[in-house]
Amino acid sequence: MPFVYNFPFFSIFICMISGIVTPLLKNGRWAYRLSLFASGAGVLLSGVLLGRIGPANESFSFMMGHFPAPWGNELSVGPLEAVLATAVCLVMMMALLGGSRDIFEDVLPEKQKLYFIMMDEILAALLALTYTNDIFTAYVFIEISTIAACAIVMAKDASATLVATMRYLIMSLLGSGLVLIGIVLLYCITGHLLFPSLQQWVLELVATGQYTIPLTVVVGLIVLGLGIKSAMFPFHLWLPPAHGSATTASSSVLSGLVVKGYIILMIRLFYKVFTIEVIRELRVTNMIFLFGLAGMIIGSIGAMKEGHIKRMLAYSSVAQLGYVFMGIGLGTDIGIMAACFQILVHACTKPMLFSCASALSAGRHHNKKLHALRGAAYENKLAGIGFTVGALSMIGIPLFAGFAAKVFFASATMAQPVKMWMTLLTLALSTVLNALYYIPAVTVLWSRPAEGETGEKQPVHPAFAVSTVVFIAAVFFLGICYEPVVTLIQNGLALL
Amino acid sequence: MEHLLINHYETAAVILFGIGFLNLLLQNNLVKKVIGVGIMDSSVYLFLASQGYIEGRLAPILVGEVANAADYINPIPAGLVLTGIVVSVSVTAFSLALIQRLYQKYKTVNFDEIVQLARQKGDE
Amino acid sequence: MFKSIVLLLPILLPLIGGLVVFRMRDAKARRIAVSACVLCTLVSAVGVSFLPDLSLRIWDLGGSIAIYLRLDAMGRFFLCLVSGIWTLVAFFAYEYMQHEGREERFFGFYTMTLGILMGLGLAGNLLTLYMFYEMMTLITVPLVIHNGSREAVAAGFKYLGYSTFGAGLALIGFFFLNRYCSTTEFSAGGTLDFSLAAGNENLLFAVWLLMMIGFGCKAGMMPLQSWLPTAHPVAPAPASAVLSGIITKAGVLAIIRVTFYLFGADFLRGSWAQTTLLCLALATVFAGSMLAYKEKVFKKRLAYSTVSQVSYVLFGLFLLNSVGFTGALLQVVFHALVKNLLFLAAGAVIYKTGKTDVRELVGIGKQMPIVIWCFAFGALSLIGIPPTAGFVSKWYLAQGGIADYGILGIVGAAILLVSALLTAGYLLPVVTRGFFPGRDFDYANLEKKEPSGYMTVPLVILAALAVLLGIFPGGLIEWISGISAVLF
Amino acid sequence: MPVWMLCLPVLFPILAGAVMLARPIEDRKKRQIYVAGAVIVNAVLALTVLIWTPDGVLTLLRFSDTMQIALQIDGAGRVFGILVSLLWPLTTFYSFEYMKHEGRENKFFGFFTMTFGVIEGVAFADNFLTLYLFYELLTLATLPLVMHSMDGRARYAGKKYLIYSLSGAAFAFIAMIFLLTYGSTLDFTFGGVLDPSRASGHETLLQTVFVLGFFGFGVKAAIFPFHGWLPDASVAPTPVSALLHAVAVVKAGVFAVIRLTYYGFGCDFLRGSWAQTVVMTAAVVTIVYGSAMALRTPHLKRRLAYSTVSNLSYILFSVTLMTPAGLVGGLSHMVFHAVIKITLFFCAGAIIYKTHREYVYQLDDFGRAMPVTMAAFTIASLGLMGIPPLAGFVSKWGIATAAVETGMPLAYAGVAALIVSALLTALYLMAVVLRAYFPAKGFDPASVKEVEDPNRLMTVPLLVLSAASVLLGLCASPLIAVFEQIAAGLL
Repeated sequence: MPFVYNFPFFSIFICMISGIVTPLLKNGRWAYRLSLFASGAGVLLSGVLLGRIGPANESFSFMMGHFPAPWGNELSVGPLEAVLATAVCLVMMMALLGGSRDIFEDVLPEKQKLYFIMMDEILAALLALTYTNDIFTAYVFIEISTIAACAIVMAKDASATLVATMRYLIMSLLGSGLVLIGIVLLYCITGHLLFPSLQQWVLELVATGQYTIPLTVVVGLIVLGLGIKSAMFPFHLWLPPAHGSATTASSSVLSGLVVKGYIILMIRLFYKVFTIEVIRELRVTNMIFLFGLAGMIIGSIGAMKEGHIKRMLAYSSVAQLGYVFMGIGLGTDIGIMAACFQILVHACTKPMLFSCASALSAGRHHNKKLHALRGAAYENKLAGIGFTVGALSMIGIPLFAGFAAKVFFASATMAQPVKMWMTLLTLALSTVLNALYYIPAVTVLWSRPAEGETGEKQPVHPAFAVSTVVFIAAVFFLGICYEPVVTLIQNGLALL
Repeated sequence: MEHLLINHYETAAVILFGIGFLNLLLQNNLVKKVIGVGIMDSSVYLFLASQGYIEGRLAPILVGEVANAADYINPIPAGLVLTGIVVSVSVTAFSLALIQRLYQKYKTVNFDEIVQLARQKGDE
Repeated sequence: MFKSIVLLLPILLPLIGGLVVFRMRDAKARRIAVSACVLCTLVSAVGVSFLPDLSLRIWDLGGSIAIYLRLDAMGRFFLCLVSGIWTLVAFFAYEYMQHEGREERFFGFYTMTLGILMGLGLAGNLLTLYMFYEMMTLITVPLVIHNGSREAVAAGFKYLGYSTFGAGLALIGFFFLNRYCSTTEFSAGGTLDFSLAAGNENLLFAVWLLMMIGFGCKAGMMPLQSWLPTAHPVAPAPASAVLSGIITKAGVLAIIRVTFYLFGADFLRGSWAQTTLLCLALATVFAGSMLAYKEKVFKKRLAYSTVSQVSYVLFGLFLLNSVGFTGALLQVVFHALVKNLLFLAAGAVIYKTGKTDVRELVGIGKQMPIVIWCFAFGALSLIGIPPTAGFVSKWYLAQGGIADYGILGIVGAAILLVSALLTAGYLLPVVTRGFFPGRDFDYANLEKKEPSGYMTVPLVILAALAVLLGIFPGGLIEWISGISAVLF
Repeated sequence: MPVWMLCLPVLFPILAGAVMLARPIEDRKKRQIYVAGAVIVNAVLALTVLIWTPDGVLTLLRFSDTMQIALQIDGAGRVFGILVSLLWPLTTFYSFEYMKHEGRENKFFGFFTMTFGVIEGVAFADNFLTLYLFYELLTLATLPLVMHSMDGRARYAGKKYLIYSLSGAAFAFIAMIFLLTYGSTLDFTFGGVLDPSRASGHETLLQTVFVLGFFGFGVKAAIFPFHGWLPDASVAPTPVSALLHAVAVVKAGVFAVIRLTYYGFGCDFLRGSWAQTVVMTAAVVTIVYGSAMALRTPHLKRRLAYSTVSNLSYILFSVTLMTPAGLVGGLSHMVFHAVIKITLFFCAGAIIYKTHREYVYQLDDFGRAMPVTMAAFTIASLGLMGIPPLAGFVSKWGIATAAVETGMPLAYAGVAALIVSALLTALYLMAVVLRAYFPAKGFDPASVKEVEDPNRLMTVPLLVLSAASVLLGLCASPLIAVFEQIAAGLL
């Protein structure tokens, strides 16, 4: 077995370890550096891995502690996982950089170390969800990420955040409870926990027609559970307060990564356990599709009504997740490819928007009401540009990442006449709606402020500058040179 | 009916799960919500354990030479239950901590009241 | 070719002259200038019409369209008629316009209009005709709204709207003709390309109908006649005189050009479109007289009378035979003379007494005998009492009608007769009560209000012509038959 | 000439404008020199490129084999490009004077210059993706110009403009996706890119999509019922209304429709289909509707805007005839209307600039007060009414003859609509002219005593343009010949 095959495990392990050793560190600063190191290492390892298996287009499964199935616990790695893992680590790192300033302002000094522990755990959990080949491990990491996520929301000790966290927690527990019972039922009817053997049995059951109803129930429970946790319409209500009130880095990580983790898991389950054909058989995709469309619209409308810039962005996340679910709901390889691409796009765009938004509000003593931000872009040009780029990408202007995603979604629907029109029209509508809250926001930011409302000029914070620049680069990269990424995703899906 | 009686473990588990679920959803008192979660989880573990146990098999603890593998019950469900319990414990701990913070702030554990108070305080 | 540059003369002279006149504030100088312009134009027009047929391609607009002048018999006829009457009216206007003010503006447009009319007469193809036709509309609107009162402006817009719409209908026809004619240059007997036209007859008839209604708008034919009674009364007397004496004839000219020089009489004869148009013309004749009869405002009455009289012309034309054609052109001449005469007389009355209502004109004949005598002759001629001019034309029209068109023709003749009676009914009372005010009229405070020579001379000339041409129509008829010879 | 030259006229002004936004120039003189320099240089660049066209395609960005950002100049693009490059400098000079009383000139000229580049991009676009890109950018670049004054009405207008344009673009996007799926390529190909093997069996679907796309791009061309933004957008400073909302933006919409119809779906595919009926009907309705509304609107600029609505549909109607002759008529009216309408707007602007009078009924006796302005206005009006031999007539002639040749009843209806609208045009324009030259009774001349013509920066463009509108009419034939070649697919 080539050494590089260990990297997935290493990347998870490093995060874990750094989380564990963090309490020993002197103060939050060091913890921050350690987490940066961890995520950086993650980027490095997954990058190397990607470089190795991407071109070769191979996939392998890695036995933890070299116990063979069914006792052992496996990771399975392919191009798709590698791409996602790299993206996750990169985004995590950038989110930390972009939000660092606010973290040290918002979080009490004695709590800062703990905050970074949570960040490390989240990264570990996300990587695990991306790599794992064992359904119960998946569950465990779901729970870990749940707790950690709630923790980073409440890290900013404000009344709003606490309430939001409570909501978030309740919904997540609900979700993970459903997932758990689903998993257990699945185990009961198959007697396995590893994806490959599960798939084998599921197919057999389907073939022989036994346990059809339990199987349906299982799929339903798992989809529902994961849906709740990833804010699928109509279970999205917890997201805006949570993402809107948390500290910057948390918001970035939450809407950029955490929600995506569950979706990634869902996709992998669909492919590696239930197989997409069965899912289509069970009509689950149609449900997801409809929820996705609804989410696209409802989210945008919510965002239009929002005067608080971060909550607006949170609502827009709901809409963007709607795109993803819509793609999954198409139930075709190309549709899911589009969904994965959209995951990447949103993961690169939304954190940037969040960090830019709070950087802009910094000059106005952290007042995040839109009307208070008139002309803020002139005080922090980089943030203004970053926000503008993000907005344009979300609207889907050509050259920006969002446009490519839109194109994929649109061309993915061509095969299915019925879904085609629904998708196309909803796409059109939601594009307009997106524009309707992003463009005014941008104009407000760039319009000359009246006398007296101007804030002090902001010094450009290096960490923030780095992250913004990287994100902008990523947005354009995905918008223009998306072809290699897409091929990777397609190969990856094929190999799942 | 027959089935229910035969698989009384499962039946009980399902009933418990229902109770827990409803508690989690409907209770206004946060502590009771958490208790609901607890019930829910443990019902799942009961279910799992009952699945794992097979009449007339040995526990998979090896002393001396290995007997025929078919004589042992599958250890995995037990393992799962243990893991699950750990998870639920941590979750419960976390939630209780959160509730405590809220109580310190608002002097109540009734979620609706808390939300109201938070509204009055206004955002940020 | 070079010789044909002369065709521009009657067009450009008044146009440029008009522009000059705009700047002339001094009344005397202006009169001289205007007279010079108008007379020169008259001379050049008459002179031109002694030349042989000429043609001048001014500008090629690409495609099949060009601005193209051509002198032919019809053109000569129109040129002489217009320029002659225009001159007379100009002289009348000198005095009349004094109480209207903004004279330089009036005379500027007045003179320019003459140029446009010359161009209309010389237009050698449909595009040029249309161009001058539109220009005529635009440039005569100022004459209508001259006094700037609210109703004048309203009337001006009504005039503009109707005319543009009419022209538009004509333009539609233009597009179709451009497709179905070998060329849109006028040539006697029509240029219709029968290989294309075959199978599309009804389309073409419809097109013709449209164009007739369109151009008929200027000639006050139903259903687009209603601008005329609105616009004429509000305009200053000289303006209304030329409007109903000449401008309506511009519509007639256009109709002649399209009907006889593009479609060709033979193609149209006996079509349903022809019947429709004949009926429209007759209806207009009758309705016009009726309305005139009921109308009390003097100039409005005359305007209605125009509506009716010009439709005599149209009736004659739509008969599509040479007799009718002759009658029509005679009617053109006579009506041009007479209607100018009448309007000018009315103008004189208004100018001197300020009375606009017929019922006020009791004893007017005692105050301004010359004017009313002229008016009387005009009236007689318009009614068509031998030996005055009107009789001759009506005679031809009736003949033309009865000759080819059994019932319709007879009905037509009958209607012409009835309307003649109505004409008598609405014109003669003015004369009679003018001269015989009755017993209770106090002759005590009766003072002569005869206008100056500027006004009377043109009136007398016109009256004389109206009578003389009635007595000796021979020359005129010859000329006209010369025109119609090539058409039938 | 090297092919990379193509990107200069597109990128240079965008950069120049961006620089200006980033580093505002406070001194007016310097700014004017800078802007004038940039615009003239770019106009020259553009014209050189347009006249000595380098053959070959310049691919700026390559997404994938089917999707690229690429520039190339073909006949239609050349017409549009030249039109814009000629009108832009004139407008720039005009706005130097005009914008003095609007303020925030850096912002204005920054975006104004950028828009120049974007428009050139629309003209040079080689495929639908590029067209779509610049189409979207056009919306974004012109939005600040519309909202320039930033007061309530301007904001409202801007928002409306945004909604309309973006929804239009969204529909156009759908059309593009279908061309991507059912077409052999996205590159413009005269006669259409549909791949018969793929398209066969989906005719109805594709025609539906064409209708979507037509209305999508038609939004910018203000086709009924998506015309609402244009009259409201006339709150923008006059140079914007003149150049963007009479020429650049709206014509970009028309241009896009031409691309979609003749170079995307292809006439042969559409001719005689129900789709054609639908779009043609829409155009016919708009023709009449626009003029009628113009007649009802007392606000001068709004009136002109409505007149634009109507005239744009002349072009669309002609385009939807889907015959070469139709394309010729459309292109010629595209050019002529541009020249005429920009003149009219400049006059309106001059009046507002000097007197702040915006309503038709305030213009009594302006013929004497502002002779040059009103003279230009009159000439332009005659041109728009279509009095031969002025420009308006030639194009109307072209359109109508094309319509008659098709022999479709609907086309005849269109001709009738043209006539009606001509009548209305006469009324709503003459109303202004007559009032200006023949003040109503009891009007006191004192009220316009100190009104006078604006200075050269404004009058010279006016005179140039009105002269142009006459000359274009007289010397139309060579131009028409070029259009005919384009319509024949030769250029």
